[in-house]
Amino acid sequence: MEGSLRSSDTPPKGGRESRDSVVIRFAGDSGDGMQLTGSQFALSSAIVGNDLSTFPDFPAEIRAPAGSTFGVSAFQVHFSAQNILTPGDEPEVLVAMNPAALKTNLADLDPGGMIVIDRDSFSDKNLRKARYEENPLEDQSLEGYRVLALDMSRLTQAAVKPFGLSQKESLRCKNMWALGLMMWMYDRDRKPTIDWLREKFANRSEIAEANVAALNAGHAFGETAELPNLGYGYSVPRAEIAPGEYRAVTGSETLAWGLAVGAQLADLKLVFASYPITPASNILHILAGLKAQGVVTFQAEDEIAAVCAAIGASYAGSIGVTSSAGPGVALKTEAIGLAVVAELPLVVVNSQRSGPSTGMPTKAEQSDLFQAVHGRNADTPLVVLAAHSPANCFETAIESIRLATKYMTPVMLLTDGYLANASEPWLIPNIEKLNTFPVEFHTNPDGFHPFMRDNETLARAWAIPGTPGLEHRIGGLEKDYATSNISYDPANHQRMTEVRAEKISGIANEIPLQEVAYGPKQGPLAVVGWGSTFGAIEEAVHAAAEEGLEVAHIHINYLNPMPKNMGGLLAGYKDILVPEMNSGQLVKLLRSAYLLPAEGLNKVTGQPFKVKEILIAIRTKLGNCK
Amino acid sequence: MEGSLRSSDTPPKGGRESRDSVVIRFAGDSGDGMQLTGSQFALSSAIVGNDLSTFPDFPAEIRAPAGSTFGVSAFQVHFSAQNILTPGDEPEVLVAMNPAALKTNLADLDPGGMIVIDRDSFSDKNLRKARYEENPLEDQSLEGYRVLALDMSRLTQAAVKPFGLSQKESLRCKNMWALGLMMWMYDRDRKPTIDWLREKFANRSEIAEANVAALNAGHAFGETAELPNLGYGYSVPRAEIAPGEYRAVTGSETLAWGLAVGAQLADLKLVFASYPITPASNILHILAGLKAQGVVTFQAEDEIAAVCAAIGASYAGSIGVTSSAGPGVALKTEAIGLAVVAELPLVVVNSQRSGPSTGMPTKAEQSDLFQAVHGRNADTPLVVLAAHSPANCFETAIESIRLATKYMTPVMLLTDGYLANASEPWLIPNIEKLNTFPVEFHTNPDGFHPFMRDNETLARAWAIPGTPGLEHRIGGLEKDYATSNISYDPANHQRMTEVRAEKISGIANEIPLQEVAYGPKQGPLAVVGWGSTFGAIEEAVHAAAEEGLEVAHIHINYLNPMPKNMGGLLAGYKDILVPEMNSGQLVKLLRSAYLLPAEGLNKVTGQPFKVKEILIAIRTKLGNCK
Amino acid sequence: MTVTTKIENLKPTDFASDQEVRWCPGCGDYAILKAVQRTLSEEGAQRENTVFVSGIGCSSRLPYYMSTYGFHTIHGRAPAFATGIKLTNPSLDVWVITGDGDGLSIGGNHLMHALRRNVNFQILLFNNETYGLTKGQYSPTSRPGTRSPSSPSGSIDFPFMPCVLALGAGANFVARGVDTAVKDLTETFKRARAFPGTAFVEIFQNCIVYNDKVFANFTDRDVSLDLQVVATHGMPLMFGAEKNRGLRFDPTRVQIEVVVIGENGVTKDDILVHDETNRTLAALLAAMEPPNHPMAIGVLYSNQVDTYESQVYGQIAAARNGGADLNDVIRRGHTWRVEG
Amino acid sequence: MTVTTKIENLKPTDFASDQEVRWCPGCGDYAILKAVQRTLSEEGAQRENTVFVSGIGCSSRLPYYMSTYGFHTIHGRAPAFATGIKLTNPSLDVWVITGDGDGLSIGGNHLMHALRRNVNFQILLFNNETYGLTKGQYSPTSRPGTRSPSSPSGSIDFPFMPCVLALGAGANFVARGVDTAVKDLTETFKRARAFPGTAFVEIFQNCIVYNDKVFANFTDRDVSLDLQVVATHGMPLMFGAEKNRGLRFDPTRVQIEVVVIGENGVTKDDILVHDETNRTLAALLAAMEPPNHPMAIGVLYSNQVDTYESQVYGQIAAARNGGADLNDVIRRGHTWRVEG
Ligand SMILES: Cc1ncc(C[n+]2csc(CCOP(=O)(O)OP(=O)(O)O)c2C)c(N)n1
Ligand SMILES: Cc1ncc(C[n+]2csc(CCOP(=O)(O)OP(=O)(O)O)c2C)c(N)n1
Ligand code: SF4
Ligand code: SF4
Ligand SMILES: [Mg+2]
Ligand SMILES: [Mg+2]
Repeated sequence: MEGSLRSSDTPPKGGRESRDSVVIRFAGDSGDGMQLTGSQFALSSAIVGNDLSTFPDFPAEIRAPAGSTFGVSAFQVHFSAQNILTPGDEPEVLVAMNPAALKTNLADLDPGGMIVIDRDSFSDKNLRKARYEENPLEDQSLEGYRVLALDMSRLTQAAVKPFGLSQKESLRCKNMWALGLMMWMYDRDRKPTIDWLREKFANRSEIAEANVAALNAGHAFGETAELPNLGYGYSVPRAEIAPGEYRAVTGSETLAWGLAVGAQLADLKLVFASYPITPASNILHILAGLKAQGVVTFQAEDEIAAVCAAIGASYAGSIGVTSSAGPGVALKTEAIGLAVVAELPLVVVNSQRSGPSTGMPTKAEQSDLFQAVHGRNADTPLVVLAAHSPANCFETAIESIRLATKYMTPVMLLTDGYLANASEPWLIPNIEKLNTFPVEFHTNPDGFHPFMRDNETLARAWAIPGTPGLEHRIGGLEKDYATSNISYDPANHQRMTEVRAEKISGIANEIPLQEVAYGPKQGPLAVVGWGSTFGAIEEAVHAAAEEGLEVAHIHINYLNPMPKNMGGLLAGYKDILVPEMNSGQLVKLLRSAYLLPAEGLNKVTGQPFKVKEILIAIRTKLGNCK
Repeated sequence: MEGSLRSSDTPPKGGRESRDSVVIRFAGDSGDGMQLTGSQFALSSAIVGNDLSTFPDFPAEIRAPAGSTFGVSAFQVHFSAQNILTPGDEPEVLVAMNPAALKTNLADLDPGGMIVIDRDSFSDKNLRKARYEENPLEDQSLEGYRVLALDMSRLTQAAVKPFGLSQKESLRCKNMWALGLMMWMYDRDRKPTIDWLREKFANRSEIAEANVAALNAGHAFGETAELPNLGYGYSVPRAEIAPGEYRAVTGSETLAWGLAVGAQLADLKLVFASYPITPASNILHILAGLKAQGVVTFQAEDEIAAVCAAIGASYAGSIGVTSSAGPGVALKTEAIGLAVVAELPLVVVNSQRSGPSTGMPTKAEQSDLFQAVHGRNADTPLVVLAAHSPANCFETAIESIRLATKYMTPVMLLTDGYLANASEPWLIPNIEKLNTFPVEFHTNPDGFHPFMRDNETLARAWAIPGTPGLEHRIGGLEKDYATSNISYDPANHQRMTEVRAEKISGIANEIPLQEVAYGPKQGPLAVVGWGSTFGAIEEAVHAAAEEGLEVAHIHINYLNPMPKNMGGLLAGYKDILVPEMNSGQLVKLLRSAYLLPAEGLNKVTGQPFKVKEILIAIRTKLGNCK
Repeated sequence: MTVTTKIENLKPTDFASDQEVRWCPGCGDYAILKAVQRTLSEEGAQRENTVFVSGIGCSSRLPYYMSTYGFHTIHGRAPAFATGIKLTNPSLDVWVITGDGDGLSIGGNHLMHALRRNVNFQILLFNNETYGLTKGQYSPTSRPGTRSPSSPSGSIDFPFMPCVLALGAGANFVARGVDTAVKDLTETFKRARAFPGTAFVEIFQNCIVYNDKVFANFTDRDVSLDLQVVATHGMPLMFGAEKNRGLRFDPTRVQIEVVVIGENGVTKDDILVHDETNRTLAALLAAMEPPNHPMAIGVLYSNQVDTYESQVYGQIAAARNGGADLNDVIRRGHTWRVEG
Repeated sequence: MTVTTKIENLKPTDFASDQEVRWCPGCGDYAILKAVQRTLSEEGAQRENTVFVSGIGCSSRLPYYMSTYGFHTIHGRAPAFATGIKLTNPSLDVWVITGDGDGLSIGGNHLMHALRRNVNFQILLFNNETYGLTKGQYSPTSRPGTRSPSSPSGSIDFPFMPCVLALGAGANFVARGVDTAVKDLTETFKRARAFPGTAFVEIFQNCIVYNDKVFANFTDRDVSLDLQVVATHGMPLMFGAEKNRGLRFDPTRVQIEVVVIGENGVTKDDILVHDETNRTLAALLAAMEPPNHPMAIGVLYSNQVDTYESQVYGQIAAARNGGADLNDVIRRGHTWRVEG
C-alpha cells in the first residue's frame, strides 16, 4: 500500500511472532476515548484483512466522576486470520489507562495475559477512587501477568509539546499513544487513523497533529524500547474473506438500514415511530438522519403512542414500524393486539436488555421471547423473528417487512443490546440487486369487504383511505368472516380465531426449512440457539468438532411460526441443549411444541456467553453420553 | 312454611310429574325485566331446597332499540334435586317475551322443548324488527316443540287494571305474569317474590300491588287453564344440600368480598385501585360500597395508574389490589414487572373476556393464561391462581392475599366474564372462623437491608415508610443480594434472577397437592381443566362414569407454581385431554413442563362449554382407546 | 358565456353507512352524528378522503355510522393513530372522535401532545360527564359529588374543564358546542375542519341513561339564553334573553365579570370584544361556569401556526435536495475493499 | 420557669444517604438536591416520615441520595405510586421527583390527574428541556428547532409550558425556581411542602452535557434581574436591575405588558399586585416568556381546597358510623337456611 505506515515496512529488528487470533481490550475512564481507540484499532485490523468482531462496554452513567470504577469504559477487539464470530472470551492484552480500569477488567484477562498500564495514572488519588488499598503495581497482585507499566502520560506530554496544548488537552492524546503502541505490536497501518484524526479535527489542526504525534510516538516506543516482555511484536495474517466492499457495522445501523431498505423493496413509505429507550434509541437516531431518503420518523410521547402511530401509518398505507426494549414493548402489547385483529402490517423491534423492570438497562439479555410469542391477552398470534448478528439484522429487518406486508400481520423482531452495540465487518450489499416485493393495494370495489382474504396466504385485502369506492370501517371488535361487520356470533368468533391462527402458522409453508448451521444432520447432540448467541455457539461447536465431538449447531431465526421441518430435524438428535441468555424460554417452547426433552443452558448475567462456557457444556453432555 | 303461597298447598287437579333437573331460559327485550324474573325464579327454587346455577346473557349495547335481536336479554336457571354445577346445556323451557327473543334463543332449546310465548307481542312491527319474514306462530317452523302461545300482555293488563297504571306501566308487569305461570308450573313459593316486590316498590304501592296481581294471575292461569301441552305441572324435589345459611352469589360479589375478607385476615388495609372495564367493573362497584368496612377504592385515570397506585399502597403497607380484563392487564404488565423486582405484595385480578383486542367484551374466554404466566418482559415470575366457580372466587381471593403477603410477590388471579356474572347458592361462611394470617412488618434495624430474606420462604423483609431506623430505597434497577444497593455485577444478577425464581417455585412446597376432583387416580384418561370450565367438566366426567367410562377430572387452581405432585399424577394417565375456552394454553404449559402428550379440546366462541361437548370428546377419546 | 360544471355535493345521508345506529334512544350522540354528516355535505367532502378515528366508548362508535373510512381503535389512543395516518397521507381529512373518558381519562396524554404538535385533524370530544359504555361510572369531567356505581358516596375528584386543559396544553383551535344545537354545531365543525392544525371541539352531550340532564342548568330552553354566551370573532361578548348582558374585564381584580348594559353606568363600550386569536381571552372564556358566568360556546380560540406534518415534509423536502439514495447511505464513512 | 426541650432539627447532611451521587459533574441536579435537603432540615422533617418517589431519568435518581424512604419506580408513573402511598398513610410527607420527559412526555396524564385530584404531595419537575438519561433527545419542553440525536434537522413540536399546563389541569399550587438559586428554591420548596394538596414546582435545571446553558437567556447573571420577576403575594410585580420595571394589565388587548415606572406616565399604582390566589393572574404570569416578558419565578398560585385523601377518609369515617362488619355485609339481602 502506498504511503503505508505499517511497521513491517521498516525492517524489524527481530522476527515478528505470527499469531492466529488475538483479543485486546482497551479500558479507561469515560473521558479517555477508549471507544474511539478501540474502533480505530479494529478498523486498522480490518484493512490488513483480518476478520474481526468488537464489543464496547459503556458505563451505565452518563458521565461518571473521573477515576471511578463505575465510570470505566471498555472496548474489546477480536481480530484473526480465521473467520470469527465473537469478540472473544478473554482478552490476552488489557490496556488499562487508570487503576479503575485495571480493577474492573483484570478478572476477565487470560491468565498469563499482558497488561499495558499508564503508570503515571496510578496516583494515590486514583488508587483511592478505584478502591485499591495497595498499589497493585507494587504488591504481588499482578504476578503471573506480563505487565508493561509505562510512563504513558509523560511520554505523551513530551510528544505533543510542540503543539502548545493545555495540559488537559495534552493528556487527552494519551489514548493515541497507547493505540500507536498497539499498532506497532500487531503490525497495523497508522495511516487510516491519521487521516481520520485530520478530518475529525479539521478545524483545530494543532489538536489533530498532536494526536498524530502521540500515535507515532507510541509506535516508535514499541519499535525502539526493547521491552523485556514484548519481543519484536506479533503479526496476524489476513483471513480468507469474500472479496467486496466492507465496512464496520453495529446491529443498530444494519437494523435501521434494513428497515429503510425493506420499505423501499416493498415500495412503501417507512413511518418509524418510537420513544427513546436504551439500547433501542440508536435505531431512531439513525433513521431520523434519513430524511433525504424519505424516511418519516416520529418521536412519540410514549411507547403506546409510538405503536399506535405506527399502526395508523400502516392503516393509511405506509409500513409502520416501532421500536423499543422490553419495558416499552410491555406497554405496546394492548395496541399490538389491535394490529393483530385489524390485520395490519406492523414491525415491532425489541432490543432486549436485562430485566425485569429497569434491571440493568445497558446490559443484554434474551428474556423477552415469551413476551414476543405469548405476551398478549387472548389468542393473538403474530410472527416472531430474531436476528443473530449485526449483519443479519439487515436481512431480518427486510424479512420482517416482507412478511408483515405479505400476510398483513405484526412482526416482532427480536434483537438485543449486545447486537445493537457489537460491531463486525459487513460486506455492503448492492440494494438494487435485492429482490423487491412491491405491495399492491386493493382498489377493486367488486365484492370488496375489508377482511376478504387471499385464498393462499389468508391475508386480508389492504385498501387504504383515499381509495374511492372502498370506504370501510375496521376496529378491535370481532367481525363477521363473510361481511366484515361487527359480529358476536359464537361460531364466527371460533372461525375468525382459527383463521387468524392459520394465517400465521401457514407462513411455515414459505419460509426456508431449518438448516443445520454446522455439524451432522442427526446425532447425539444438537445445540439449538436463537439470536445473539449465534457466534458463541458456532465457535464452541467448531471447537468441539475439532476435539472430535459429534455435535451440531442449529440456530433458529423464525421463532413463530417455526420452520416446518423443525420437529423432525430435532427428533434426529438424542440430546438437545439450548443455551439462552435467560432462564429458559426457547427450551420451553420446543419442549411444548415437539415433546422433546430439550435442556437449557442458561446465563443471566447481562454478559454474552463465552465460547468456553458452551464448549464445556457440550463436553459434559457428550461425556455423559459416551 | 307459614303463609306459603306454593300451589301444592291447594289440592292439585292431577298429579304433578316429578323431575330431577330442569333448565328454563327467560328471554325478552332489555326492558322486559328478564334478569329480575330469572333471579326471582332462581331464588324461589333455592328456597324449596333445589340446587341451582344460573347464567345471565346481557346484550352488548347499553340500551338497544326495543324489539331488536341485539337487544334481547336472557337469564337461564338450572335447578335440580341433584348437585349441579352448570346452568345447563340446553333449556327445556324457553319463555320468549317477543319475536326477537324467540329468534335469538330458539336454536339453543332442547328438541321437543317447551316454548312459552306472549302471543300479543308478535305484531307485524315486532316481527319485522326481529327480521322474521313469516310469523313463526303461523308457519311450520315451531313444529316439534311444545308451544304455549298465550295472550300474556292482555291477561296482564286485565289483572293489573284495578291499580290505575298507565298502559306502559301495566305492560311492564307482564314479566311477573310469566313468572307466576312458571312458579305454578314448577311448584314454587311466590311469597319471597311478593315480599321483594313490596320492598322494592315501597314508595309506589300501586306498582307493587299490580306486580303482585300479575304474578298471582299468571299462577292462577296455570292452575285453571288446563293447557293441552302442560298437564298438571311438575315438581322438582329438594336436593341434598349441606345445612346452613345460603345466598345466591355471582363471582364478582364473592371475589370482591374475598378481597375485603383476605385483607382483614392479613390485618391490612385493602387499597383497591382500578379503571372500569367490562366484565371487571362490578368488583370496583362492590368494593366502593364497603367504605364502612374501611375499604379504600381508587378509580384511577387508566389501568397503568391503577396498578401503580396499588403497588404504591403495598409499598406503604396496605395490600394493594388492582383489577381489569385482558386489554387492561396488558397495559399493567410493565408495572407488574416492577412489583416482581421490588418484591412487593400485589394482587392483579383478570376477569377474562373474548379477544384479541376489544373482541367481544361481554363474552367470556380463558385466553389470558399465557399473558398471566409468560406475558412480561424478562424473567419475571409471579404466582398465578384461577378461580373455578362463583363460590371458589371467595377462597381464591383470600388465598391470593395470603400468598402475596407471605411471599412478597404479585399474584395474578384469573377469573372470567362467565364466573363474574353466573350465580349459584353459597353457604355463607363465618368470617370469624376463618384462619387469619396477620402480617408483621419488619421493624428491627439490626442488620436490616430491604432485600434481606426469610430463609425458608425467601420473602424479603417488608418494612414500611414511617418506621424509624429502616429508611431505605428500592426500585427497578437490579440490586445487590447482600446489601440491596444497585448492582450491575454479572454474578449478582444471575443470583438475584435465580432467587426470584426459587421464591416462586418454592411456593409449591406449601400449597395443597393436586387432587383428583372425580374419578380414578390413574387410568386411561384424565380431563384436566382450570377456571370456569370446572362445572362442565365435572358434570361431563360424572356422566361418562355413569356410562361406565374410566375417566378422571383434574382441575388446576394453582397454575404457577403448579402443585409438586402434578407431573407424577398426570403421568399416571394414558391420555390427557385439556378443555379450554381458548386455542390451547394450559395444554402447552403442561406439555412443556411434564413432556406428556396432553391434547387440547378448544372452544373459542365466547360461550362456556356444554357438558355434552366434553362428554362427546371423552367418549371419542376412550372409544379410540378401546 | 362560460359553462361551469358544478360538482354536486353529497347529501348528509350519503355520509351514513349501512350499519344500524346502536346508541340508546334519545342519546345526544344522534344529533352530533347529524351535525357531522351535515358538515361534510355542506363542505363538499368526499367519502374516500375522509377518515374517522375513534377510541372506545359509546361516542367512539361513531365511525361505524359513517360511509367514509373509519378506524375504531383502542381506548384513549385515537390521536396517536390519527397522527400516524396524517404522517402517511397529509391530504386526508381526519376526524378524531372521543369521549370524556376516552379522551381525558386514559387518553389525556395523547390528546395534549396532539394539541401541542398541531397535527392537522379535528378532535370532537363528546363530553357527557360519564363513562357511558361501561355503565355510568363518574368521569374526569364529572362534578364533585357525582353518585355513580364507582362513587356511591359521591365523587371527590375535582373535574377537568376540557377547553381550559386544551388551552393549557397549547391548543391552537378550541371550540365548544351543545349536542342539540345542530345548526351551530355544524358551523363550529366547519370551522374546525377548515383549521390547519389540531382543532379541539368539546360538545356537551346528554347521556339519557346514566347522566340525564346534567347540562340542563345551562342548556334548558328557559335558561340557555341567560347562561350561554356565543363567542363570535370581532363581536362584543353579549348575551341574555334581553341581549343586554355582557362580559367585562376587571383589571384590578384580574377577572371577568358579567355586567348589564344600562346598569351602574355600563355601556356597550365596556363589553369585551371577542378576539379569537387572543389566548388569554380564550382561557378566560373557557374557564367561566354557570351560574355566576355564562358558558361560552363557539370558537373560543383560533390561531394559525405551521402544522406538524407540513414541517415533517418540509424537512424531508429540504433534505431531499441533493440527498443520496440508500445505496450511498450504507457506504458513507469508512469502507474498505477486500480483493478477490 | 418552665423547661422546654427543643428537639434539634436534623442537619441537611443528615438527609444525605450513603450512596455516591452519580450525576455528571456540573449537573444542575446537585443544587436541587441541596435545596431539598436544606428544606427538610429547616422544616424539622423526620427521615422516617419522608418518602421520595420518582420515575426514570437522571433527575429520578434523586431518591437514592436521600437518607429517607425512597421508591425509584418506572418511567412516568411516580404520581400514581405516590397516590397509592398517600391513600395508605396520609401522614407521610411524600415528594415526587420527575423530569420533563418523565413527567410531561410518558407521564403527562398521571401528572395532570394528580393535580386535579389534589393529593397532598409535592411534585418537583426538573426541567432541562432534554431526555438526559437516554442521551439527549429533545423533550416536550424543548424549544422548536432543537437539534438532538432524534431531531438532527431541528425539532418541530411546539413545547409545553409546564406551569401553564399544570394550571390548565386545575393545579392548586404552582411555583417555579432556578437550580442555582438554592436559597430561593429552598423557600419555594418549604411553601410546597406546607401546601395541603398537590404542589407543583418547575425547576429550570441545567444539563451540562446535553443542553448546557439552555436557560442562560434569563438565568445568566447579567440578564437575570431584567428577565426574571419574583412573584410575592401582596407585592407589586416589579423587577429589573434598577427595580423600575413592572407588569401591567392591558384590559383592552387583554394581555400583560411590561412597563417602566416613570416612563409614559406609569406610576407604581399601575403595577399589578401579585395575588397568589388568583388563577387568572397565575396563568398570565406562567405564560410569560423572555425576551418580551420576564420569566416569573416563585409561587405563582396557591389556593387551598380539600385534599383527595382527606375526602377519602372523610367518606370512610362517615360510613363507619353505624357500619356493619364484613360478616354482616356478606349476609345482606336475600339469604335462606337449609336445615340439617
Ligand atoms: C384498555 C381499556 N380500558 C378500559 C376499557 C373500558 N372502557 C370502554 S369505554 C370506557 C369509557 C368510555 O367513556 P367515554 O369516553 O366518556 O365514552 P362514552 O361511552 O361516555 O361516550 C371504558 C372505561 C377499555 N375498553 N379498554
Ligand atoms: C417505559 C420506558 N420507556 C422509556 C424509558 C427510557 N427513558 C428513561 S429516562 C427517559 C427520559 C428522561 O427524561 P427526563 O425525565 O427529562 O429526565 P432527565 O434525564 O432529563 O433528568 C427515557 C425516555 C424507560 N426507562 N422506560
Ligand atoms: S349510555 Fe348514554 S352515551 Fe351511551 S348510548 Fe346510551 S345514552 Fe348515549
Ligand atoms: S446528562 Fe445532564 S441531566 Fe443527566 S446527570 Fe448529566 S448533566 Fe445532569
Ligand atoms: Mg363519556
Ligand atoms: Mg429532562
